[in-house]
Amino acid sequence: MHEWALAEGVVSTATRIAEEQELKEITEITVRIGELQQIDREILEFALDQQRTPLMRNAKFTLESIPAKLRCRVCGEEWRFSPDDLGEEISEAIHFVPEMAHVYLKCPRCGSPDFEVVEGRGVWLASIKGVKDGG
Amino acid sequence: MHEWALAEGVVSTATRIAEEQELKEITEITVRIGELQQIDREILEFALDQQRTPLMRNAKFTLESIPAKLRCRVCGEEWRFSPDDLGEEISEAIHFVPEMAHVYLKCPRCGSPDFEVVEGRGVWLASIKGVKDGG
Amino acid sequence: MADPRLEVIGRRLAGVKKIIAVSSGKGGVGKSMIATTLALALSRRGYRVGLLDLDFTSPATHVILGVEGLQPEEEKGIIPPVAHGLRYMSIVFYAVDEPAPLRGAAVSEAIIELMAITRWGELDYLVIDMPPGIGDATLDMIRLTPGISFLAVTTPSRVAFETVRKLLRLLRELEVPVVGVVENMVMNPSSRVRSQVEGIGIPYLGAIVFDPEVEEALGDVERLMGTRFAEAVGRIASELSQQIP
Amino acid sequence: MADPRLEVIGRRLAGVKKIIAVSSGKGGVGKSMIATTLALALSRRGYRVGLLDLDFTSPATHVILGVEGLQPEEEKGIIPPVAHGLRYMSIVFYAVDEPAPLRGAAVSEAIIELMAITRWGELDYLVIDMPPGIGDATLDMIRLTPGISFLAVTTPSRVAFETVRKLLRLLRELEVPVVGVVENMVMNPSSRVRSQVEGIGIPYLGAIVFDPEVEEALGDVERLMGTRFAEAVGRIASELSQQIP
Ligand SMILES: Nc1ncnc2c1ncn2[C@@H]1O[C@H](COP(=O)(O)OP(=O)(O)O)[C@@H](O)[C@H]1O
Ligand SMILES: Nc1ncnc2c1ncn2[C@@H]1O[C@H](COP(=O)(O)OP(=O)(O)O)[C@@H](O)[C@H]1O
Ligand SMILES: [Mg+2]
Ligand SMILES: [Mg+2]
Ligand SMILES: [Mg+2]
Ligand SMILES: [Mg+2]
Ligand code: NI
Ligand code: NI
Ligand SMILES: [Zn+2]
Ligand SMILES: [Zn+2]
Repeated sequence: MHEWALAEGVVSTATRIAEEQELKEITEITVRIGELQQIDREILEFALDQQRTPLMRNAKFTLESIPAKLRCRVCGEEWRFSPDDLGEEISEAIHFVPEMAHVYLKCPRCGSPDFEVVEGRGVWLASIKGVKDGG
Repeated sequence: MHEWALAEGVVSTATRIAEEQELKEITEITVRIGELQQIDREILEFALDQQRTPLMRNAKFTLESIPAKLRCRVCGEEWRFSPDDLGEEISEAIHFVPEMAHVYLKCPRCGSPDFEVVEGRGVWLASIKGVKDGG
Repeated sequence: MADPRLEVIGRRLAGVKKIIAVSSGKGGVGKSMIATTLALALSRRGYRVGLLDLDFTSPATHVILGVEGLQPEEEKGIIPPVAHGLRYMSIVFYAVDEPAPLRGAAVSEAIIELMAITRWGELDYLVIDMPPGIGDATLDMIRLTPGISFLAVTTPSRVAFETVRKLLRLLRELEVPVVGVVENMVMNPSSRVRSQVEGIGIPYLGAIVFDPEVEEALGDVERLMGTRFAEAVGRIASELSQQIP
Repeated sequence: MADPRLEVIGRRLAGVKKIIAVSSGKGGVGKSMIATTLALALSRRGYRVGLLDLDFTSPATHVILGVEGLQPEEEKGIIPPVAHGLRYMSIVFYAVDEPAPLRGAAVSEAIIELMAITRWGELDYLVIDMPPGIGDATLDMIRLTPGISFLAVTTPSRVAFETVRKLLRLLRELEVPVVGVVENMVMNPSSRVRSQVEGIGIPYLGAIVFDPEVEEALGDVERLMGTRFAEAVGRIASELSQQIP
């Protein structure tokens, strides 16, 4: 349940942005989850819910999954990350530190670990919606 | 006149792409020049012209300058690179190896050398236009 | 799009009184040996100490500590396991003994991830074993941990000291505190490095002799702590802990 | 948008018969000393030799060679200046003695730039002094120079050899040729490293003693070439040049 720690980041980032935008209430928080990290959606939702602040009491958390797209720097191959055939330990490693992908995954065409994660890494706060102070 | 070496890259990249696209003639080659590198436009044009291959005999070289935009990773400041107040040696260094910017330039707000070159680095082949083989 | 990790790093370190990054322009000067032994020495003086190995492409502290099979606990983040009294965090928990071919951008992401999820709790000292050079890890730690200070390691060699001088210059320009310079692997005592360090106004924390017993003590903490090397590092630990009691 | 630099790197190296990247998982093992001395030794055996320092954040070969005030010539690219008979290229021509705080992505860009504009001409050997670890420089050289081979440097120390073992494993997986492993700074001869290297099927190129005279010879090429260190490197140069005459 290290998802808690990431949720904590989402909640405090949303709070900071709401303050900057002088929102008196947050109505929706959209979170983008890169699939490389294999975040447990339910756990993340639970963690977000538990850490609600008064400002986001009634906010809806919208979670979007972004497929992980990898591109080889050597041969240009692009492919999707699929966690299926990885063992438990490797999955865990990538779950905690997604860059461990470079340790355990290889380009399916040329075998290189020198690839980019083009999309689908990490947990991001995509946007918040809310009601303006005095509005 | 190390611009010659970069022009050589442009010409051979254009040639490769034309072959891939089965062009029998290249009519226009658009080159994007990042201002960070302070490329001498006239020298670059001359070098391109001198290295024309038969395939690009009548091609027009279009050179576009892209202002160099830098962004500080520490404080978020964004600014434009201006070569004016740099000495000769520093200008030369950045001219040959643009990353020397991190050695000689600092964020105008916080003084950090830890900035990104968001735009305006390097010489790029933006696009080519031509006539298709058998077309 | 905002990166929520950046928002919590400060909070993860809120209970840490002093962060010391053991660093050098150069590799092979003894950063890992000194970082590990310094952490152990502070711990044996009664302080609560963490050790973080940030040299992801050539981690060494786990070899020095002789730890195997350790794993962090997962609880509202990750809790570093305890190794010889230290709260200990290393990429080897995840990379095991596979090569880690990481570009700087990946190193940067991995550091931010680890800093965002690791719960150090209350610590008097967090000692960080840094990779050599002035790259992503150094720039990120300066950027992300405002309370950090650096301990620079050199050897008597001119090639080593030249690179350390550059590191010190950078740190000064960025107004990052430097607790001092340690001169390691000294064979023929000389005051050259000391006077150069003091000349630029930075504390010279002491010389550590080249000690052939160090190699034999790798992986055996009790033996390590009995070496002349550890004795010299212990004196530095005492001095540092007087600065920050 | 296409990067025109990638297209010409191969052409810049077309006249180079053999590229040897002197590398290690670890810093401070003697990569720079060995790369420089190897280049000089090959040159004195009559070969045309280039030396390229790719350790941008802690360049050292210019200190070892004792060169100052050199500048490349600009002619349809840049022509490396000649230093002690070597065609020599280093970032210090541009960074002088300022600190170079470069993230990996910047190191990568700078390497690609230098490789694209440097005209080496005809060379029998291009010796490259690599930065420590398995980062941007290593990955880029593997990616950009298909003809490259690696010479790995270790010390007898377990911490050093562990990281070299990882480098060797990576190179093997990527099918990058390794000319062999050099064991440097040997104080007490032992066959431990040799047998481990041979065990994984890689040539052990020899042991180089720890030679206290090396430090005094920094910056003085004639003196350097008279040391026991240079004698040992010379034997390795002879062996390599038999492999590739
Ligand atoms: N004072 C010393 N005496 C003898 N050997 C030492 C000493 N300090 C470090 N070493 C050895 O030197 C090598 C490099 O040390 P290490 O701590 O790994 O350096 P770094 O982390 O700077 O790369 C290791 O083999 C280590 O055991
Ligand atoms: N065989 C040797 N005997 C004595 N000193 C050596 C030897 N090889 C290297 N050195 C010294 O060790 C230090 C590290 O060498 P260097 O070539 O800079 O390592 P690297 O490039 O791997 O970081 C330098 O001070 C160098 O003079
Ligand atoms: Mg889990
Ligand atoms: Mg010029
Ligand atoms: Mg180390
Ligand atoms: Mg070196
Ligand atoms: Ni988790
Ligand atoms: Ni030029
Ligand atoms: Zn590939
Ligand atoms: Zn700034």
